[in-house]
Amino acid sequence: QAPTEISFFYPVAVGGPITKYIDGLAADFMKANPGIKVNPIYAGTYQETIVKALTAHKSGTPPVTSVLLSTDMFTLIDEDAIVPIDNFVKTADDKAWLGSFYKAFMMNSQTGGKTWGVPFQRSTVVMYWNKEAFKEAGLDPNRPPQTWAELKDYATKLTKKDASGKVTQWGVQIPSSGFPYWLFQILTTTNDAILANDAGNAVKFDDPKVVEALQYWVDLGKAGIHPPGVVEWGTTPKDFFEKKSAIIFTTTGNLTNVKNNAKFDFGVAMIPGNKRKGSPTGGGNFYVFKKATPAQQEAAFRFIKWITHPERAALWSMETGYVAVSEAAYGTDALRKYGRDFPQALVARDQLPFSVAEFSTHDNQRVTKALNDGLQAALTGTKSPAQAMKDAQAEADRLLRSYK
Amino acid sequence: MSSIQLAGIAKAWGTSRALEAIDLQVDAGTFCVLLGPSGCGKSTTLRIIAGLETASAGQVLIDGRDVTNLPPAQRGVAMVFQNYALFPHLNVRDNIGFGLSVRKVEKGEADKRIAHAAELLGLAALLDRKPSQLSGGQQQRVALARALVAQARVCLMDEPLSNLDAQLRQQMRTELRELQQRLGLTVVYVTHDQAEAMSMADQVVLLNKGRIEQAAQPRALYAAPGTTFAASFIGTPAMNLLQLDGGRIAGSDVVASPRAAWLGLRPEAVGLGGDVPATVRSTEYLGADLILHCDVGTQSITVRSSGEAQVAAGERVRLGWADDAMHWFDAEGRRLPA
Amino acid sequence: MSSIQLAGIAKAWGTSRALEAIDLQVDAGTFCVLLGPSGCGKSTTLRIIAGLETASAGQVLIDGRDVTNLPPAQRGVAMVFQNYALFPHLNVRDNIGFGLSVRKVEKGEADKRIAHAAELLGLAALLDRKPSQLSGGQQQRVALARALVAQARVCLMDEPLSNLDAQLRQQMRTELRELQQRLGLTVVYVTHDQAEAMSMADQVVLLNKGRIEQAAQPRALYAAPGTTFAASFIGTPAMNLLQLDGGRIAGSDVVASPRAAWLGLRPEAVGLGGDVPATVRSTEYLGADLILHCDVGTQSITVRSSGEAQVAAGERVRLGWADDAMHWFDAEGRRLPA
Amino acid sequence: MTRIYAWLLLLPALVLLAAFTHWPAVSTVIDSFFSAPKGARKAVWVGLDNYRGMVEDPVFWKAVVNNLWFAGATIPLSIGLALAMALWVNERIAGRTFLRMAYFTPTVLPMIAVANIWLFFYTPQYGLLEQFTSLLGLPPHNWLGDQRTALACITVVAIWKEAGFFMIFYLAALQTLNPSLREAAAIEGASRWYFFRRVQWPLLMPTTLFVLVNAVINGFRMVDHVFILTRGGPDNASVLLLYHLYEVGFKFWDTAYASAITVVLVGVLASVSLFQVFVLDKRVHYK
Amino acid sequence: MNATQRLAYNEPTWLDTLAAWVLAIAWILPLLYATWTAFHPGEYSTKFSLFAPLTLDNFRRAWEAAPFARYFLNTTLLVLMILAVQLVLGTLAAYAFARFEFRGKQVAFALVLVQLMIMPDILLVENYKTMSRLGLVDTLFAIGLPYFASAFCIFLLRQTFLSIPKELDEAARVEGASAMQVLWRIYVPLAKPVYIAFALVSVSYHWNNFLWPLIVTNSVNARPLTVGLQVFSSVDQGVDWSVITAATLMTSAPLLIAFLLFQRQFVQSFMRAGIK
Ligand SMILES: Nc1ncnc2c1ncn2[C@@H]1O[C@H](COP(=O)(O)OP(=O)(O)OP(=O)(O)O)[C@@H](O)[C@H]1O
Ligand SMILES: Nc1ncnc2c1ncn2[C@@H]1O[C@H](COP(=O)(O)OP(=O)(O)OP(=O)(O)O)[C@@H](O)[C@H]1O
Ligand SMILES: [Mg+2]
Ligand SMILES: [Mg+2]
Repeated sequence: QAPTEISFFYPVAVGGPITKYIDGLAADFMKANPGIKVNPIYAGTYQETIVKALTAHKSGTPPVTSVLLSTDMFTLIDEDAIVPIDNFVKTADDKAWLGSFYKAFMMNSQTGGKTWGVPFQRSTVVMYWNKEAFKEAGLDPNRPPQTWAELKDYATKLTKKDASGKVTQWGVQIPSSGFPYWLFQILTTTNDAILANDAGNAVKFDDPKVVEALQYWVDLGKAGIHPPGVVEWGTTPKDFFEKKSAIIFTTTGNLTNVKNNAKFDFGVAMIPGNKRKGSPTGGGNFYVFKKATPAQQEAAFRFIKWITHPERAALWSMETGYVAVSEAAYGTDALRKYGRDFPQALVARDQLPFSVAEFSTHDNQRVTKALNDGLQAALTGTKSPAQAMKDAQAEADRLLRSYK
Repeated sequence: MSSIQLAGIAKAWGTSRALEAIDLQVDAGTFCVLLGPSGCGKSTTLRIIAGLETASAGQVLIDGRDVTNLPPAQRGVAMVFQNYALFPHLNVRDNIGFGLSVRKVEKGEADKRIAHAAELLGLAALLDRKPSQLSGGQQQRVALARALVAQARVCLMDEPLSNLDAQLRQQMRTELRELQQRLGLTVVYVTHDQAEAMSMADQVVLLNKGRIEQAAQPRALYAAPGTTFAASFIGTPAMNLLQLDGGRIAGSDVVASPRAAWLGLRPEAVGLGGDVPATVRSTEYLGADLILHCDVGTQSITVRSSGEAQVAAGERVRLGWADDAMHWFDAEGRRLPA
Repeated sequence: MSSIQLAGIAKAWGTSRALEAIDLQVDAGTFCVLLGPSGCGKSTTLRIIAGLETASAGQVLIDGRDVTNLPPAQRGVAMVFQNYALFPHLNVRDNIGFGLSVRKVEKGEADKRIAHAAELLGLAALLDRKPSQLSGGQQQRVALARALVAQARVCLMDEPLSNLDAQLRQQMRTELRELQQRLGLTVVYVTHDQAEAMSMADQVVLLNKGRIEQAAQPRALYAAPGTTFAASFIGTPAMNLLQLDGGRIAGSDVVASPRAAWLGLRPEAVGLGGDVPATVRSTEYLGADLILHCDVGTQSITVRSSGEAQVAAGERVRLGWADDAMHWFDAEGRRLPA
Repeated sequence: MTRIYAWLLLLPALVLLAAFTHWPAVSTVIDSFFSAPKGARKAVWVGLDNYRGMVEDPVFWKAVVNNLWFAGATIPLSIGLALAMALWVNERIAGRTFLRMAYFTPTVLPMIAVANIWLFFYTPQYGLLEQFTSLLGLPPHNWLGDQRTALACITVVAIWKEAGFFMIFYLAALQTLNPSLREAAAIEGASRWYFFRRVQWPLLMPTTLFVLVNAVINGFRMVDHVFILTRGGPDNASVLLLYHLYEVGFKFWDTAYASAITVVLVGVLASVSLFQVFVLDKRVHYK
Repeated sequence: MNATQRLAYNEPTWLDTLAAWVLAIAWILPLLYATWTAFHPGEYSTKFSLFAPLTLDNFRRAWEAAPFARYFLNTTLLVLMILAVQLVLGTLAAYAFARFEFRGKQVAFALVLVQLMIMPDILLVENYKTMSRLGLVDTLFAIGLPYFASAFCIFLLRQTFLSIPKELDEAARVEGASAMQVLWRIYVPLAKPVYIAFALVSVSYHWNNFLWPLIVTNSVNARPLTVGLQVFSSVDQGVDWSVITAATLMTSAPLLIAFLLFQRQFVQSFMRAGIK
């Protein structure tokens, strides 16, 4: 009997020979499951992968499974492109497997009582700080800021200027290009605001707590301790290495990168809280496509289950810097040893209990863009935070009307 | 060696008529020159014979065979273009052999023919050069060689020498003519240079505004031009055409014929030392000759005298000519019997 | 109206020497023609006078002023280029007025000068046309008009007529010469056509391989060529140069001078009916003339006889010439006194 | 007979053009009158709704305005620079070979990679531009992160990418100009500027026109670098039409609206080039 | 030759030279930066020091990040295939436009020119549908197909063919050549500079083309270089200029070297092509 062939799209969003790892994993899987042939297809960035997947879907030949952003769930459902994972969960073992993932990751994978995605390469936002800079500023290098107030206070002390008054080192830096809403969520979450409901058809941008969070961000810039304007995501780690920023907020996926490139002692910590602690999760889930044959879907399910097995998840986490997706993965010897040698790697895990879903709604990209535009407008000073959020809310309401 | 016949050939582009009912007979093995001013239809006639242009009316016969509707390649003609139309990317050998290779003539045979043609035209040493590395005269010979290797029965040439300088042109004329006679080619040759026509042709066909003005042997044409157009077009300096007014040369007392409207006199037939008083307006020294431009009455007479003559502008001279040197034309420009 | 003087002008590009120590005096208001075969350095000389090329050595003086290091615009020269160098996008008026507008000549004055030049050259009706809408002769006149309006003291021309057809060239020669005399211009004129040089020049400067071969008035040059090169370059058909062998015309019994290596005879100086036996190899009919190519011994003699003569190829004739028609040259080609 | 022959020669090209240009274009026009199919919902006829949506879409108008700015700056500047470059390397200038190569290099480098290098140039604080401006004692600036400068930044990259390409066309044209025109002008005493203004520039007009059309088209299709440098931000300050089209079509999956934008974009470009081919072309011909 | 002897009428001044050089440095700066950064360790990507150690490590990392050997092969095959087909189809079409008279010529030509504006990039979705209908998705052929008929190529060749003296055509016909023989033996060789010039434009365009190849291919077997290059752009971990520049140099090296080696010929081709 001919093997069931499954095509599998995946994006690459971190450095290193990722395609090699994936090919290796697929080969291992095929050795273990001779009846299935996995065909991994590197599809570019996340954005390009979904473009590819949906273009393929629309023309009738989608992949069998694909890793796509967890926030793409609603879009994929609306396009009628994917099937719930529950369809394949039959045995008790399957159920246990599905229940083994961190709750924070499942928030983005479930809606309407169904599970649509399986967490795979997931991350969350954490804070990195430069211990040397702390020392220079007379701060305790081993005690990161815990609250908004402290963050602002520390940042003020950490900001250095040269004789001409030009800033040479910013106190804190929160990137705001590309996907500012995600970074913004570290402020809204800690300010105890949730931006979207579970059904993905209502948002609360004009919630005073949201506006307050944005005000805080804008104020950091106004205080001269955070770079003005929109801060580029891509150069933020470099800014940190170059000591242009003493504290940065970025994904856990940057851990390996920072470890390799920071020429100074650095710390990783949870996001400073305000009303509560918290951070958004991010990254990609596995989805199974509807237009594949049942046999292929079944095979894809086996593959997904295999690849998210704790052993593999632990390995994947260490190789890529992503957060391992289940408690059990952190229980493996390999990851335990890794955590001992490199405790910063465990911060993300510790933060997961407080984490919330990454912002996602129906017509996700459009609604997100409305929010992003508002944020950038406020950060570049063309709109007040309240006005920016009001406008974004109005636009989002208009877009989501039909999903109510 | 073939004869060519045009019967009632006409050509019009839209409403503009380039040729009107041309009838022409070119005998096999003769050299026929189409002569005429710019735009008179020489090239058009030639191109119709070649098949590069289709006639609006009339027939083209080569060797008695009606070729009016055949494509150029099937007419058995070769052609030399005004600017030679050598293929700039091919060397001399390949240029000459182009037609042979197109027609898939067997290699040994082709090489033999190329070598022969190159020999004939003194190109043997140049076979590997590109056209851009040749002088004008050499290019001209290559074009000729290309036309010859085809061993076509008819060779057509459109102002092949007009891009060469005077000396080279002179030399090439002789060579061309010799070659034509040696190979017994039938040549139709276009030029607007009457000296070229006279020195080369067996038959000169003088065209004017799409019509044949006169077709004759060079000597006949020179000796008895049929019209004032022919008279003034042929000969250099051109024939003097003096307007007659009441039987006299206009503006003077010199008596001429009462019947004619024009008196024609060739410059070389007018001599210094006669009884017609004239004033020298200007002179032109050419080494062997001295050309005098003189005024007689209101008319101007050009005189060709020896280069050694010492005549200056402004001088008064007396001119004379023999009786049989006079040509008479009526008011429409047609020749009158003497 | 200015004189031009070249003193020891030399020009080399890298190792190739185009001119070697040219000394030349062109008097004010005269027409000087630089004549010579292709590549002899005519254009280079002209361009050095214009300032478009720098001399490697020597001085250029215009009206006694050393202009060797001045840019072209400050030398007070005008130039007519071989291809006319008309600005294709400007109409005739703007082409003629180009230099005036560069020099910011006041509008009324400029218009007057343009109108005058156009009038002079018969361009008045064409002022609004683009160069592409003009015939070759008209273009030539525009180029001339552009050179004239500048009212430069010196006008330089590089083969201005070589792109025109024979008839037009003839006519333009006369016009140019008349104009030069009327305006009293100093003209340096480049050509490789000896007929042009003879008919136009006050002084012909014959160049050969970057040196002046002979500089003289046309008549002097024709009557007494200084070298075999000058002898053969000037005159058409060219002077016959017969090699002498032991005082006789090589390969024949005809006695000539024992001192000389070459005997020069102009074709028009040789007549039918003398005592030198010859064979006619070929003939060339030109209307007024009949050119005979004859063999005497191993040498070839070209004879210009009247167009009415009836001589055919292969015929045996007897040729004769006057004693003073003979030119003698030594083995190096230098003229020997008679 | 020759007619059939000619059409046979054209056939392969025309078939491919029809299949991959004309037919898709036509079907795009058709799509623009339907709603976007989404999941199980089929496309339905909506008439001009998509176009009405476009009129009301502030980002679309922002993109239009930005694109006009972008095109308005890239077109003259890249052509101007290309011309200057061509004039320079057409002369015997010192280091001519190096200059030609330097100018042409951007054409060969892939935009997708080179945009990241530009990102470094624009980075605040230690970016090359900042290092340079701080040498001059200018205040620091967040070039890409400021609404006022983001568009200018991507414009500069576009000019950089294009000028060398256009230079080649100008250079080719300059080389075909008759050299004696320059000598004629020199004898008349024309300065270089005068000669350029009165002779070279008018004679280069056909080339300018060709380049112009290319520049206009590129002015509306060069977006590779936007993906990396600004993603249209901050707050749409640097969004261009084709980028907006991409977002609408491949991020929002509103393919119907995307079709409507495509139709407008294509309409603009088509009229520009038809204008060139059939109107201007006839006017600037000298030969 | 001393300075005063230079005739000023066509010489660039020192100011021109200065400006030209400043511009050239600015233009080549990205390449200089790429070269610098690619050969030095990461920390020197923003600092320039004479004593920075040299390394090839960035190239190693870039090379390992994707199967570049295969991508190189694919890209090479792709550009050669596209170029070859473009030239063949373009030649035939241009010949028809340049030397045949037939009804509908103007219309057909206008239809061709349409493609100058409606670039295949805009018609991604429709073209993808066509490819999947034809079952060509994920093949090199599919990447090339929409570009096979190039309006630019047809336009350029038509102009060139029109400028070839008609007499050459006629001479060949008198010599007995058929229309195809005339095309192949006269027009094509004479248009060689244009072919070279177009080849340069086409190769550099398709070597660098990105979006369409990305969409229409799935596997390493059909992916070109630029898609591989994308691994380094906009990753979560921020920009790693060392690796990006190494990869950039690596992928553009063949073109750059080719251009450096043949730049004289290329520039001359453009000139002789008289592209205007
Ligand atoms: N393709 C054409 N379309 C329209 N008219 C033409 C065409 N070719 C020639 N003519 C016209 O036909 C007439 C004769 O042209 P032809 O070329 O035969 O003249 P010609 O005697 O060869 O002149 P020239 O000595 O200038 O070559 C001219 O009036 C010319 O304008
Ligand atoms: N720019 C140049 N570089 C090198 N050699 C040159 C240059 N211009 C002319 N020459 C050489 O100098 C010599 C004289 O050239 P010049 O142009 O003066 O000849 P010419 O007498 O005008 O010939 P023609 O009648 O062909 O125009 C020739 O051998 C030519 O090859
Ligand atoms: Mg003609
Ligand atoms: Mg010359």
